[in-house]
Parts: sequence; structure tokens; C-alpha cells
Amino acid sequence: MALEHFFRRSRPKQQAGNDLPDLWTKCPACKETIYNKDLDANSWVCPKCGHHLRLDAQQRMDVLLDPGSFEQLSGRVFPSDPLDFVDTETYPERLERAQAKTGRPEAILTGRGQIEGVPVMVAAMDFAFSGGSMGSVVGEEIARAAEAAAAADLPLVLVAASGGARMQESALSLMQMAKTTVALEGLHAKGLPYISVLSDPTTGGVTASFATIADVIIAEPGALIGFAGPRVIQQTIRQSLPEGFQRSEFLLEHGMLDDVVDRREQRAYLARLLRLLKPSARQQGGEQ
Amino acid sequence: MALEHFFRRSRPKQQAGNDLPDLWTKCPACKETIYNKDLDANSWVCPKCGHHLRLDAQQRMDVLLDPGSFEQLSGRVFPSDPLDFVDTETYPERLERAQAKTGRPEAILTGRGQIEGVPVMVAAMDFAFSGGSMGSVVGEEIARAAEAAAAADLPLVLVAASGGARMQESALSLMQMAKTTVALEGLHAKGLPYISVLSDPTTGGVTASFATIADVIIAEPGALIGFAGPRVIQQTIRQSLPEGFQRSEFLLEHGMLDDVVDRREQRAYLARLLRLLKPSARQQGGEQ
Amino acid sequence: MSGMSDLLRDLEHKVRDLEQTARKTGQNLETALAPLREEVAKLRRAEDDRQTGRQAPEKAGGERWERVGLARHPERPTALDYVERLTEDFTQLHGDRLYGDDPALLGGPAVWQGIPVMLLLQQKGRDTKTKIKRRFGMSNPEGYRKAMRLMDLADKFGLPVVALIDTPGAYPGIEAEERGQGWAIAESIQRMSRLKVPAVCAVLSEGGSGGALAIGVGNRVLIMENAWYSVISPEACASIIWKDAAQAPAAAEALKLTAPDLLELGIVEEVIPEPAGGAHLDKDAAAQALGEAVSRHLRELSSLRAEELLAGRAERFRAMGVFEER
Amino acid sequence: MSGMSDLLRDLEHKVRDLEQTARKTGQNLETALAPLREEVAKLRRAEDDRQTGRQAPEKAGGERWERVGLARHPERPTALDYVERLTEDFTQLHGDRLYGDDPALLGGPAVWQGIPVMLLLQQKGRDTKTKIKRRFGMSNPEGYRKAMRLMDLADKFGLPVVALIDTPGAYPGIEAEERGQGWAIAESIQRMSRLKVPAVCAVLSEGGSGGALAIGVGNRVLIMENAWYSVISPEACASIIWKDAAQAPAAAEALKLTAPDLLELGIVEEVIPEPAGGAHLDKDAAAQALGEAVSRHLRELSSLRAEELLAGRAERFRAMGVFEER
Ligand SMILES: [Zn+2]
Ligand SMILES: [Zn+2]
Repeated sequence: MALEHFFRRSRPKQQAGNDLPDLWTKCPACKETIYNKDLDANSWVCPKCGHHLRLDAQQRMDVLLDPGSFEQLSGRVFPSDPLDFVDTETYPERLERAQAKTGRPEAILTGRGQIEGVPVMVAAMDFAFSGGSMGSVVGEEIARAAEAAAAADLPLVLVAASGGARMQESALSLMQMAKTTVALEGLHAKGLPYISVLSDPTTGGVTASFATIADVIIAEPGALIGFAGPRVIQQTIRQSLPEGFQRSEFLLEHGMLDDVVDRREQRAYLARLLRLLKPSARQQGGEQ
Repeated sequence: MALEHFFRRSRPKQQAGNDLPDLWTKCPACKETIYNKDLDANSWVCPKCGHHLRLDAQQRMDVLLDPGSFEQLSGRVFPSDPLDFVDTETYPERLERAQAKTGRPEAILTGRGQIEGVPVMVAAMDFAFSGGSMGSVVGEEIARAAEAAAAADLPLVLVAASGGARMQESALSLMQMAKTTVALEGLHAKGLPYISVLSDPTTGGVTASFATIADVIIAEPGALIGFAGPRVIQQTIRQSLPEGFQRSEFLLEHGMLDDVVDRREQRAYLARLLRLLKPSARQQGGEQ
Repeated sequence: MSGMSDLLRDLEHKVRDLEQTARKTGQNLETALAPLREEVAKLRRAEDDRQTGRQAPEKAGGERWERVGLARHPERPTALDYVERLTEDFTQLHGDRLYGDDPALLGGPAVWQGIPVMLLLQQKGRDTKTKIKRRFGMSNPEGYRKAMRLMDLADKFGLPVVALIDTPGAYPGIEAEERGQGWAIAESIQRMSRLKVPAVCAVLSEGGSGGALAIGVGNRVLIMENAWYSVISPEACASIIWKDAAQAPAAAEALKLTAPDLLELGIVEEVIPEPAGGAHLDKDAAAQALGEAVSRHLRELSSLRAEELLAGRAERFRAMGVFEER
Repeated sequence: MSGMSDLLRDLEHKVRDLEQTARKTGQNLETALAPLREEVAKLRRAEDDRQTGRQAPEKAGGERWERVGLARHPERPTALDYVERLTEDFTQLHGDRLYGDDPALLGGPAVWQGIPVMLLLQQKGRDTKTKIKRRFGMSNPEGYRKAMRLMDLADKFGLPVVALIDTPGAYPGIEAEERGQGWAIAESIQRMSRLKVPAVCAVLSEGGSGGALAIGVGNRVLIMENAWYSVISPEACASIIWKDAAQAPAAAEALKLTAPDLLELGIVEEVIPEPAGGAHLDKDAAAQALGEAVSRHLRELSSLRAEELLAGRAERFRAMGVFEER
């Protein structure tokens, strides 16, 4: 729904057309040029202005999990082209480009790992892959991660980053909203925590399905989160949008989020929360 | 909570101080003087302006149920004075006056009856008795009616008319909100319909308990319905209240009611609804 | 065709009226005006094309775009047109008991061709006035929250749910976002997946994205022959991919959003045939076909226990999607 | 006592500030201003009384009115004062996922003296600024709806609920009524009665009517020695019955709203002793007593199964009330 203004926006880091050498990144918020090593040491939060730069799925795992604890679950499921979708190029061509760019079969990475010693199942969407859009594979991998979590008695932590549904799979893509939802039922039945982390941006069909039915929903500061994209809304109402509209802080105020948590504090926050919600995890957890 | 402006308001019908002979009633809305027989034939809805006059509990049963079908359930439970409550007079004195005025031990009448042939358990609050305020007896009678309905596999129709809780029973009165709520669980467990009819006025603790957790909530036109009384709100916000504030139509618009139903159509409405919600009642019901 | 220019004049008049009212009263009627202005613009383009003899875009498109045109035909029966023909005693229950009563998503108990059901339906409006009132079938969160409340009642009373889907999509507005449009849709999908009673859904005309799926999690999902159901409207898809909404016919082809497409993809169980030329040419016949199909599926599901219904619905949607495993 | 006139000056200054802000920005701050103005008026009366040597109304009342005074003492510990002393890892979860985040009713998981719980608490604010922000502990419907959401989580994760009650009542405002204040309280009472986990409630200072009962449907209900719990505040009762709010001391006597009264009436299981002179004189000791009592009841309930907890809670409240049967 809200893809249009993401496709044209360049990613902050190491993007084609970026005239800075690969060692440096220009913060899209304060425009300062920052040494990547410093950004990396700061969880890719701008040390000058606190802006949370977008992460790809692997970076997300690095930031979220205890070092070396990640074991990948996904990766054997590949997208196909059930609709023979052709627009200005074919869907397979688009997919190949996204795969080459990200080195990943689809816009999702799942696996298990630990957060301050608490074992979790984890899924991270990859906005770098076709705007994190959800097609059959993203839906399937999320469903499998949820089922694997339930089977292994693990909580699920899911980091959303998506412009919405994958147009090129039309109704099949739409159905992923229901598929992921029913796959999450196993966690509910076993009383296992499901925590959703909304990152910039989370819109469209992802906001309207698995990302917002979690037990606890937190967001990164300043993330754009909504169902309809700001451009669509502006076209409909022909008024300018209020300051901060659809940003994390706005949603917190409107009762939609449990909290807005700085990325650098997310591991501590999630570990604490998981121990609180699943008291048995208190024993498993480390000292922190 | 919201009793203060009811206690001083005179009832429209056959009230002490009314200078009309008992055969006539002055409509409190349009001020027309109307022959009681005509009002009675019109379910005590003003034939001139449609205003729904307040009913006492017996009138309510007459209007709601098939003629001759009412069998009283309540009446053996009498109020006492557990707090030795004394203000300008004692609580027992107040009670005696209300009992003498209404010919009823308390502000509630319950029983079973039929609505267009559909058997129901029914409870009607009596605003004429101390502003329909809810003390231990009202709570007990409602709880018993709910339990009797569940025991007899009957739906419950409850007509609210109350200024709120009975101050003279303090915390005991407050607890009736929880008592009535837990007593309604049996209906829920057996899948039996509970329909609430809000009449003028329904405020305070009644609005904040059994009256608003029904499966279907309808209201009479123009009824005042709210938690806090208009006077209390006005004192707090020091602004005039919007037109129609806390009236049935306002609440319908704000999503709080299933519908606003004219008193003269309530029997047909309720009979239809009960047959729809409890298909087995379709067989029991008459031809209408 | 002169019917269309009448409608255009009507609409333009109404828009001017509303604009005046807004100016006079200081009311903000933009929410109502915006979709109306769009409608006017669309009709005006069609009218211009007709007068200049230019080929209408409908003609430029293939069979799929023609069907989209039929699905949006001004005389197309609305959900309430079907309900009037197929049900008795429909008792509309209003409100979400939280914030408001959505005018685009209606519901309540009814008797569907003799079968007691809980009805949910999306209503677009039948004339300018009701179209505006019903926001052209686009719900705010209140609509989905009302639907959930009615699903609770359906479960309590053991009434099967019949959901009649007809929406261009959920309403894209500031207030809708403020009150959690995404949250409401997600919760409605979840709530519907948990129904212990049978649920039969039918896409009547337009099945626009999450706003449609919110009440589309049925044990069976049916679709009228000339309806479409898609993750995005052809126009929005065209403006994203081709940067040109006029490429909607091409987008419609690419999206494979028609009833036969969806049957082939396994998204729906059955395509309900329409009278030749479209449902608007014989509303009674169209209703008859819808009624029969829904009733048949209700009867088939009626013998299943709650666990079977739950499991069947979960499996149905769990299996959705096409991918390769390597 | 000079502390009180300092507070008065502070408050008056704050009110003027807010009034100026309101005028300058055109914001409507009446909702925040109204309770503040009341506070000012109350303090001013007390101050006047003190300066003129007139006997303060507190003195005119009996023991019950004195306790009401203690319950409202400006230095009285708030819910968060107790939480800070008694819990670890309190993680506040915000929002009702429907409309907003109520600032007066807070909650989230925490560890209560070593026991994992779901905490619900009503927070009045500790200084002028936070008092205004938290609306003096008076919730809008969002507060009760957040509480229900957290009860869902408590049930899912098997966490016992600890509810710390401290509110003059639910907020009486236009918006609260528009969004169903009565509905929210009723549903919260019902939701709490359905908890499958143990629930222990404690009235800390003020238990004002339905706004308190909304999170007061516990298996055990405790009360601090100098707290009150009543269907109506003494002031409101006085202004209805005596047509004079100054008769509040008499109303307090009549209402029998103190902890010992409630114990005798069977409304509470236990009165938690406070340090001599009131909880404000030794917050640590007060917290210790509260913590110990709540923990003890949690431990006692921990061995019960869900059905026993449900039945026990239902029976507890079903039995409430005093009447004669003839
Ligand atoms: Zn920066
Ligand atoms: Zn009249």
C-alpha cells in the first residue's frame, strides 16, 4: 500500500550512488559524516543526533543477539513467480536484482539465538530486499519461525521492516497476512511470549497483521509506522499531515505501542521482559 | 454519583403536588396535558411529541410483556441498614417512605414472562423508589434473576433506570457492581442471551456494571445515560455541555449502543432478536 | 450513457453543496469530500473520453480490466441489495462499544434463506448521499472492531458467520491511523481465525487489500464472477510501478485479480456465476446464485465441530502461498 | 504547615501559568486546570482557617474524617513510591491499543518481593506537574482498557495480578463519557472476575467508587490502615444529602468508609497497619507492611487451580450485601 515513496529513497548505508567511500556513512537525519566503525559500535545509531539508521537483516541479528549465538533457520525457501507478473520488467528479474544486492533469497532472516542469555526464536525483515515487502516466502518463513518457536518452547522476537505486501504476488501476498496470523496461534496456545519490534518503516499489510498482534509491541525511536502510507493519506484528505504523524512517539501517545525503546537498550529491555513474562526463562537466563 | 439532580425532580405521573386530576398527565417535554388512558394505550409515550415518560417497574412489565404472562420472582428480599446510616433522617425512614410510595420493598421487580410468546426472565428497575438507586437488595434481586434465567435456560431482559449506587449502603452498594457482574456469568456460560434496555435515566454504578455488559444494549429515545452526571462534569470542566450530550442518540453515534428503539416497538424488536440469537426460541415463539 | 452524465452533474452539485456547507459552518468535511471529488474526476474523464470519441481506458484493458469495470458499475448491487433479497429479520447491531459506529461495515443476526447467521457486510452506499455517509465502503478502525464484537456474539450463540466483502480498502485517513487502522485489521483477522462457528465469506464486487481480508478469514471464501480481490487496487499498483494511474488496465492484467484467477490460485473455493453482462442486469438472479452458494457451504460446514472448523480454517490459510524449496 | 502555604503558592503560580499558556496558544487546558483549581481552593480554605484560627473542618469531624485527611496527606506515598520499594524490573507497558495511553492507570510485569506478577496501579502524581499529567489519579476509559489488556497478558503468562488502588474516582469529563467510561469500568470488572490467575488488590489511599472497583475484583482485597474505600467521596455525598460539601466530615462518618469499617463489613480481608501517624511518616515501613501482606496472600493463593480461583472470586463478590429475607 505504502511502497511508492520507499522504492525511490536511497538506503543510508553503502548504497549505489553514495559518493562517500565505504568506510563512512552520511547520517540521513543530521547529515554528519560518520565513520562506519563508530556507527557499528553504536548499534548504527548516529552518535551525533541519535537517529536510528536502517539495518539489514544480518545487522539486525548482530545488534539484537548475543555475539555468536545466531543459528539460521531460514534460507531454503525461494520465491517463485506464480502470477507471471510483468510490469516494466519481470518479477524474476526484480527478484534476482534484490537477491544479488542482499545476498539473501528473500526479505527475511530467521533463526534462533540468545538475548543476554535468554534463548529466543528470532525473525528480522530485510528492508533492503525489495522494501521488505511480504510475499509468499516472507510469510512462509515467519510462519515457520513461529511454529519452530512453539515446538521448541521458545519465545519469538520479530523485527518488522517493510513497506507492506509484495504487489507482484497480488492476492497470494495478501493471504500471507492471514497465514502468519494463524501460524502464531501455537505460541499463544503454549503461553509463549511473542514480542514485536517495529523499525523504520513498518507499513501496509505488515502493520495490519503479524506485527501488531504481539503480546508486547515496541518500536525504535522515530520509526514510520502505519497502515496507509503518508502519501496516500495526503492525497485523500488534501491537507498537510500533522508533525510527527505515524512516528513511533505519535503511536505511543495514541496507545498503540507498549514502549519506544532505543536500539542500544533493546537487548537489556527484551531480556528483562522475556524473563518477566516467562518466569521459567529466569532460570535459563545469565547474570547480565 | 449522579443522583443529585434526580432527587429533586418530580416524576411526570400522578405525583404529589401535581395539580391535575389523576386522570390526566402533563407531558414533561411538550407540556401538553394528556388523558392517562391515551398515554397508557400508547405505552406512556406522548402522542403529541413522542417523549418517553418514565415508567415504574410494574408499568414497565405491562409495556414489555405479553398481557398476563408476568410471574413475579422478587419481593421476599428487604433492605436493612447495615451502616446505621443517618443524615437528615435515618436510612430506615427513607426506605419506609419509598416503600409506602411505590408499594414495593425495593427499587427492583423481577420475574418471568413472555414477549410475543418468547419466554424470558425479566428485571425492571424502579426509578420511583429512591431514584432507582442500587443497594444490596437491588444487586441481590438482579443476581437472582440472572441465576434463575441460567437455571431455567431462559434469556434475561433487564430494564435499567437508576441514578446510580445507593449512598446509604456505601461500600456494600459499590460491591453490587461486582456481584451482579459475576452472577451474569452463568448466562454467558450457557450461551443464553442477555439484553439490556437503558431507560431514562441510567447513570453511575449501574452504567458501570451489569447494564453495559449485555450481549445487546438498546436504549429508549432521549434517555439520559452516562457514568458521571452532567452536573458533576460541568463542575469539573467549567464549560457548557454539548447539545444532546449523554442522550441515547449521542451514545449510539459514539458506538455504545446497539440501537435506540422506540418503546412501542420494543416488544417486536426483542422478540425478533431473542429468536435470532437463540434459534431454539424460534420454535417456542408464537406466530406474532 | 446519459445516465452517467446525470450522475456526474449530481455529484458535482453535491460537492459544491458540501463545500459551501463546510465554508459556512466551519466544519471540516474533507473526509467526505475527498472520495467524492475522486469520483467526480473519474466520471469527468470518462465523459470527456466519450464526447471526444477517444477510446475509454476500459476498452484499452483486457478482459480483467473489463471485469473491474463491471465490479464498479454504478448499478452494481450492493451488499444490502443482496441482504434484502436473501435474508429475513436482519437486525443491525451498531457500534464497537469503544469509540463509534462505522457506517461502512454493518452487521447483526439475520436468517439467511432459513439459516440463522451472524451477518457482516461492507456497504458502499447506493446513491451519492449514502455513498458519502458510508465512505464508499471504506471503514475506519471502528468497523473492524464492531465486526470483532459481532464475532464474539456469533461464537456465544453458535451462529455461523456470513461475511459479504465489498470495499475498495480500509479508509486511509489521519484519524484512522490515530486509532490504529493496522491494529484493528490485524486483530480482526486474528479474531476471525479463532471463530468456533463456520464462516463463509463472499467477495461481492471489490475485495481491496487488508480492509477486505479483515472479514475474509472464512472456512470457505467465494467470489462473484465479476468481482476482484487483490492486495492493491489496479490504480494504486499502476501509480507505484508505472508511475501512472492510467496504466491501471495493465496493472489489472498483471495482478490477476479476477474471480477465475483467484480460483486457479486457490484463494477462493468457488466462483458464483452472474447473469450475462453482470449482476446489475438481473439483481434477483445474482442474489439467487449468491444465496444458493452461501447456503450450500453453510450446510456443508454445519456438521463440523468447533475444533474441526478452527483447524480447517487455520490449515486453509496456512497453506496459502507459492514458493520453491531447495 | 508552612509547607502547605508553599504548596499553595506553587499551585497558584502553576494555575496562572497554565491559564496564560491556554490564552496564548489557544489550547484548551481546562481538563488539566479544573482539578488543579479545586486543589487550590481546598488548600486556600485550609490556609484561611489556619490564619483566622478557625477550627479546620478536619478537626470538626470524627476519627473517620481524620483518616480521610491522612489518606489525602500531601506527603502520602503514591503507588509508585511503593512499587519502587517493593518490586524489581517493573516494565511499564503502555497503551490500550485502541485510542490512547492513560497516565493515571499504569501497569506491566514486575517482580514483587521475588514473585513475578502483573502489576496494575493507579498513580496520582507526586508533584504539581505530575499530578496534572496524571489527572490526580483519575482515569479515562483508556486506563481501564489498558488494564484489561494487561489482564489478558497475565492470564496468558500465568502471572498473578497485583492491583494497587489509589484514585478519587474515574475522571468525569466529556471525552470520558464519549468514549464509554461506564462501559470501560463494567468491562474491566467483568474481565477481572474472569482472571484464571490469583489477584490481590490493595487500596493504598483513596478507593473512589467504580473507578477503584474496576481493578478491585481480587481474590483478596486489602486496605492500608488510613485509606478509604467508598461508593462516593464524602464531599460528593455531603453535597447531595446535606446540599453542602462542608458537611463532608459528617458524610465520612455516615459512609463508614475507613479500613476498620470495611473489615467489619467484610469488604476487605485485611487491614495493613501503617506507621504511627500515617504512612507518610515512614514510607519504608509502610511499604514493608504492604509488601509483606501482598506477598503472603499471593503465596496462599499460589497453590489454587484456575477453577478454584475463578470460583473463589465469584463467591467472594456474590456474597456481598446485607439484606433481610422474609
Ligand atoms: Zn545524525
Ligand atoms: Zn409531549
